[in-house]
Amino acid sequence: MDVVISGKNVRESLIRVSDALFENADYLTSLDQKLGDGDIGITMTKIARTLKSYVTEQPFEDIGKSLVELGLVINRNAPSSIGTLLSTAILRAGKVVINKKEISTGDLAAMLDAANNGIKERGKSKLGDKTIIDALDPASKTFSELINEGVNLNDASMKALQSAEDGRDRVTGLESRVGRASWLGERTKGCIDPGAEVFVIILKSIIGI
Amino acid sequence: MDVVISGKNVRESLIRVSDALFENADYLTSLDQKLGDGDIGITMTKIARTLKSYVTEQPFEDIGKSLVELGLVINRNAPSSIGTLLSTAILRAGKVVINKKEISTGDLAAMLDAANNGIKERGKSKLGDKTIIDALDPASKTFSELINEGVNLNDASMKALQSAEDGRDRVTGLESRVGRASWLGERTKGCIDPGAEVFVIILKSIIGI
Amino acid sequence: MKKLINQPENFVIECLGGLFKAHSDKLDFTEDIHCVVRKDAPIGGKVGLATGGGSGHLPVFLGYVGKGMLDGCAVGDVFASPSSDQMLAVTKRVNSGKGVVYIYGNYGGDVMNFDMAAELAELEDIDVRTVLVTDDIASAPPEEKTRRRGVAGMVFAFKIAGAKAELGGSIEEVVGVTERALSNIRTMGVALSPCTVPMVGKPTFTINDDDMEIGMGIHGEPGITREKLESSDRITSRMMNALLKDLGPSKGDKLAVMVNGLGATPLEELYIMYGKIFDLLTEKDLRVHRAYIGEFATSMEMAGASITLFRLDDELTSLLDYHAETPFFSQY
Amino acid sequence: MKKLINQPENFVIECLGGLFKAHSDKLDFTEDIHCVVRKDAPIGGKVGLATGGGSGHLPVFLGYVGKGMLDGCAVGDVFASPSSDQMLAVTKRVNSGKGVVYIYGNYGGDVMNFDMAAELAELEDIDVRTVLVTDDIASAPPEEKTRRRGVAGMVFAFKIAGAKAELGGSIEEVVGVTERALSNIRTMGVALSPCTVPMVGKPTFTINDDDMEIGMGIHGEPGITREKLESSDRITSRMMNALLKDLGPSKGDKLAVMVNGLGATPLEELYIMYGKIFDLLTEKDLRVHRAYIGEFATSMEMAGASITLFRLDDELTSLLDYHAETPFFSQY
Ligand SMILES: Nc1ncnc2c1ncn2[C@@H]1O[C@H](COP(=O)(O)OP(=O)(O)O)[C@@H](O)[C@H]1O
Ligand SMILES: Nc1ncnc2c1ncn2[C@@H]1O[C@H](COP(=O)(O)OP(=O)(O)O)[C@@H](O)[C@H]1O
Ligand SMILES: [Mg+2]
Ligand SMILES: [Mg+2]
Ligand SMILES: [Mg+2]
Ligand SMILES: [Mg+2]
Repeated sequence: MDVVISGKNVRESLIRVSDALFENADYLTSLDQKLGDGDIGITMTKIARTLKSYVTEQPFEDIGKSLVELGLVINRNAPSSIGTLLSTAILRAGKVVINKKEISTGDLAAMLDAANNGIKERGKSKLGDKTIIDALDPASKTFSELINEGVNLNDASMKALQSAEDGRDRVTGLESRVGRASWLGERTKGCIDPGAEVFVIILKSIIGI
Repeated sequence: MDVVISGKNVRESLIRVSDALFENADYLTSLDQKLGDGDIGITMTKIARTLKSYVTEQPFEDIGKSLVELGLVINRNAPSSIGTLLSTAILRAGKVVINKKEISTGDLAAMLDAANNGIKERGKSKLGDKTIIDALDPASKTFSELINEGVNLNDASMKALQSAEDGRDRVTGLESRVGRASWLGERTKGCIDPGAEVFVIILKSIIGI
Repeated sequence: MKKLINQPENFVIECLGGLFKAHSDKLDFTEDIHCVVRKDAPIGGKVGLATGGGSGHLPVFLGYVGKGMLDGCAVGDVFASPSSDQMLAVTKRVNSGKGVVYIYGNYGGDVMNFDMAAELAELEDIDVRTVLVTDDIASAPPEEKTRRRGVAGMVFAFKIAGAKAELGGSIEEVVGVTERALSNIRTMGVALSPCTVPMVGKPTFTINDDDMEIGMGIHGEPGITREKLESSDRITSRMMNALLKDLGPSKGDKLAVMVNGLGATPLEELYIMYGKIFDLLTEKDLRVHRAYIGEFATSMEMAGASITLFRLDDELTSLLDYHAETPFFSQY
Repeated sequence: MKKLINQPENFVIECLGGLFKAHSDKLDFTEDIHCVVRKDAPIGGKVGLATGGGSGHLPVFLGYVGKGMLDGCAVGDVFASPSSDQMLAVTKRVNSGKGVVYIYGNYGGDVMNFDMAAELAELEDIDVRTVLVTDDIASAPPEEKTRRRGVAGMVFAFKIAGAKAELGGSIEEVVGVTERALSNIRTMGVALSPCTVPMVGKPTFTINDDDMEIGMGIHGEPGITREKLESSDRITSRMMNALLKDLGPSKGDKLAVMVNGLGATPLEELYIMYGKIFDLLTEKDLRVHRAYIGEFATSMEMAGASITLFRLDDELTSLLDYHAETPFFSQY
């Protein structure tokens, strides 16, 4: 029997995301200070605040429409690199389920895939550039495959998280090739990419662990 | 028998003044830091350097003419408040003995008086304003009186120095009423006026003690 | 670093508030206060020129909105990109039907947002073209020029594009001449002290009391080397060597020079640098057509300076000489 | 404070060297490099205007030599007066026969030297008049106005005198209108950090990390009170209260406002101050005719700002609006 995810479920998971971003703001900033300009904590706080107020006001009747709107509001409030990429991801994920009051695990897989493609298009970066993509792309692939194979939501999610963490760790030793961090060259080797870490944190809090 | 002062004597005393100003530059700066902008040491170093190079080059054949020229050169090289006043003083003192190859003690008294009046005119300040005047004016008066009374140069000079020191000390407890220090008001009470101290140092080194 | 501010969150809107109180005769905003435009925008028959970027760099970016320069600017938080819909609002307001050219510095957040704005504008039938400023030679080697950051050289790009548009150039012509200008523009900076983003409250980087960072970017991005502070002449010579090597001018070439203070460095020191630059150029038989010495692209209270060289041809010369008038920059 | 300099002793001459390399089309010097004059001086039939003072305040003083402003400036060492014969050389070069007006800040060294220069000039039959700038209300109470220091307000005095002379005013008229302008000009400053005179090598004063000094002069002269740093709005209100009390404008009066950065304070912060100033004036039914926001009279890398209010009548308004063009200041 297929799991069905309601607007209420989506709202609850977004509130968990908001809490997690608030909590991890300083930690993420410390990563961005090594690799970039140290503002990622400010961005995450802005996103967390936006999530909380938007989710509180919105019924998520039409899940897709609400997500598209949420994406736009996030861009307005947090237009840094990672903020813009996350807003693009949410907007693209929303478009996949426009008009839906409930979504299936198949929808979820399609949403993750759309988010992944959206970020790739917007950021023009690829696997191995040491960005959020290196966590998001493998997670999306794992999730889609497993859901396709009929694995249940919980197991598929946990495996996807594992892929995200592996992806994040795989690039830690590499040089950043995109964005501010790329100007640091050699000195980025061994530093965790803050954007990849953001995706892991978001995925964890969506799953609810 | 009257003492006669040669151009050579004048040169020697100016070299002593130069040495004393170099030596006291930091001390004087520390006084000006309390009362003004702390640049009096820079000014004294500039004057000392000017004195040394001018006196080395000039024969002081015509004592008056040399002093007038020296005054002008000092103004060019050290045009701060105290620098300008000292240059005026030297220039005015020089005018009194223009064309003279030797000067008498009476000339010396007239020179000191001219210097005193020159500084008063140029600076438009009066006794009690807590400036160089408060040391120079009483010293000049004492010296003139004693020389007039036939007291010898050495004794008259020592008494004049005593008057200069007393004058400097008399105003230390007062408020500065002129120049930068005047903007400090109350806070100047108890601080030695750097300009008055400069005159004491100069007089001492002219005398040769 | 101590600041004369109120709540850090209000830094940008209060700054913009003051701006509109001071310059309401020349500037206007559209939709929200972060969308700064010429009061007379759109100018009929003229290609629109828009820029955007983070706050904290005045006069960059909004300071170049005005006659003979830009038509509009989307303003972000300190050192942060404005949003795509702010840039879109600016785009719509400055479009007179002849299209809009975006000219801005090559930073990830800005590129993504302005690309989004351009896509959205195109849905509304506005022809948008983008010219990225990548003049900071310290940020990538010549082979990877497109990765370079945009710094003070963007002011020359604004000037050239602004004059060409004002003279009636088509969108292709404006883009073409601005790209040609940029291919002749090189910048390098040196930083002596950091600045503090009001909302962060601590310096963007730390640097020893006797150190300098040669090649540092205007948000405190890493430079080429950090070492003991040297004399102005020595620093200037090193930067000039790097710039001339990258630009490769020929004897007799005509240049414009910008000596730009990053914030705390006094004008006196910029003139000392310029004296040395002039001598070095003269030695190499290069002529200075115009010198711009002052604060054109800052990092709040950072101490340091950048040097920009701009090799001119005849058209670029006459466009550079064309008059301009903004509340922050005028030339007649 | 770290500086981009060479030998401290050469700070001023190297700065002037750079200046003449950059602006040889507009500026010239006479006798020695410290005597800066308009290239076209003397201007036949025009009253000559000269100023002078220490270095370290750019654009003050020499930055205001140019069309519609001053004819010449004698430049001293950092924070020190130029000599009388430097001022005399400037005086001779700018005199066209209609006499020369000295306009400068009320500092002892300058007064003595320029008085000397004036006496010497008179021996050569040049009619010299002096107008002292005493706009800093923090330096003495209203009863002792003549003891006050001259700070940023002098830029308005230069502007008014410059326009009046350019329009053919006689020496009496120039002096008269400049004095009337100055009787309507008041300035007050706040400092957050000190500056360092290159030859001294240590800061001119010390101030705690969380303190400010309200009323401090532009060489670090003592202000009215030193206390904990407050918000920009609060500081601005306090300074405005003091200025308005001293100036005593009536409802409906028209003012020019200058918000002047002392060196390290970013333009953004000056605009935040201006926003508050505008609101406070509007509340009191006072109108702003023109706002000048930027760096006009600095103290090298000092952090802080000053506010100048200038009450205008009809003649002063039209003189203020008159065009001016110097390498550091232009208005059309
Ligand atoms: N073009 C891009 N494509 C994908 N991810 C990117 C891109 N640029 C930046 N990122 C991600 O964003 C993170 C930095 O975000 P942020 O601090 O907002 O950047 P900035 O401050 O430079 O605007 C990086 O760690 C990286 O994961
Ligand atoms: N108008 C004046 N008349 C007499 N002496 C003065 C006058 N102004 C200043 N002085 C003397 O000069 C000293 C300060 O000299 P200086 O440091 O050169 O001043 P500033 O740096 O303000 O130009 C004071 O201590 C005082 O004795
Ligand atoms: Mg960042
Ligand atoms: Mg002094
Ligand atoms: Mg950023
Ligand atoms: Mg002084």
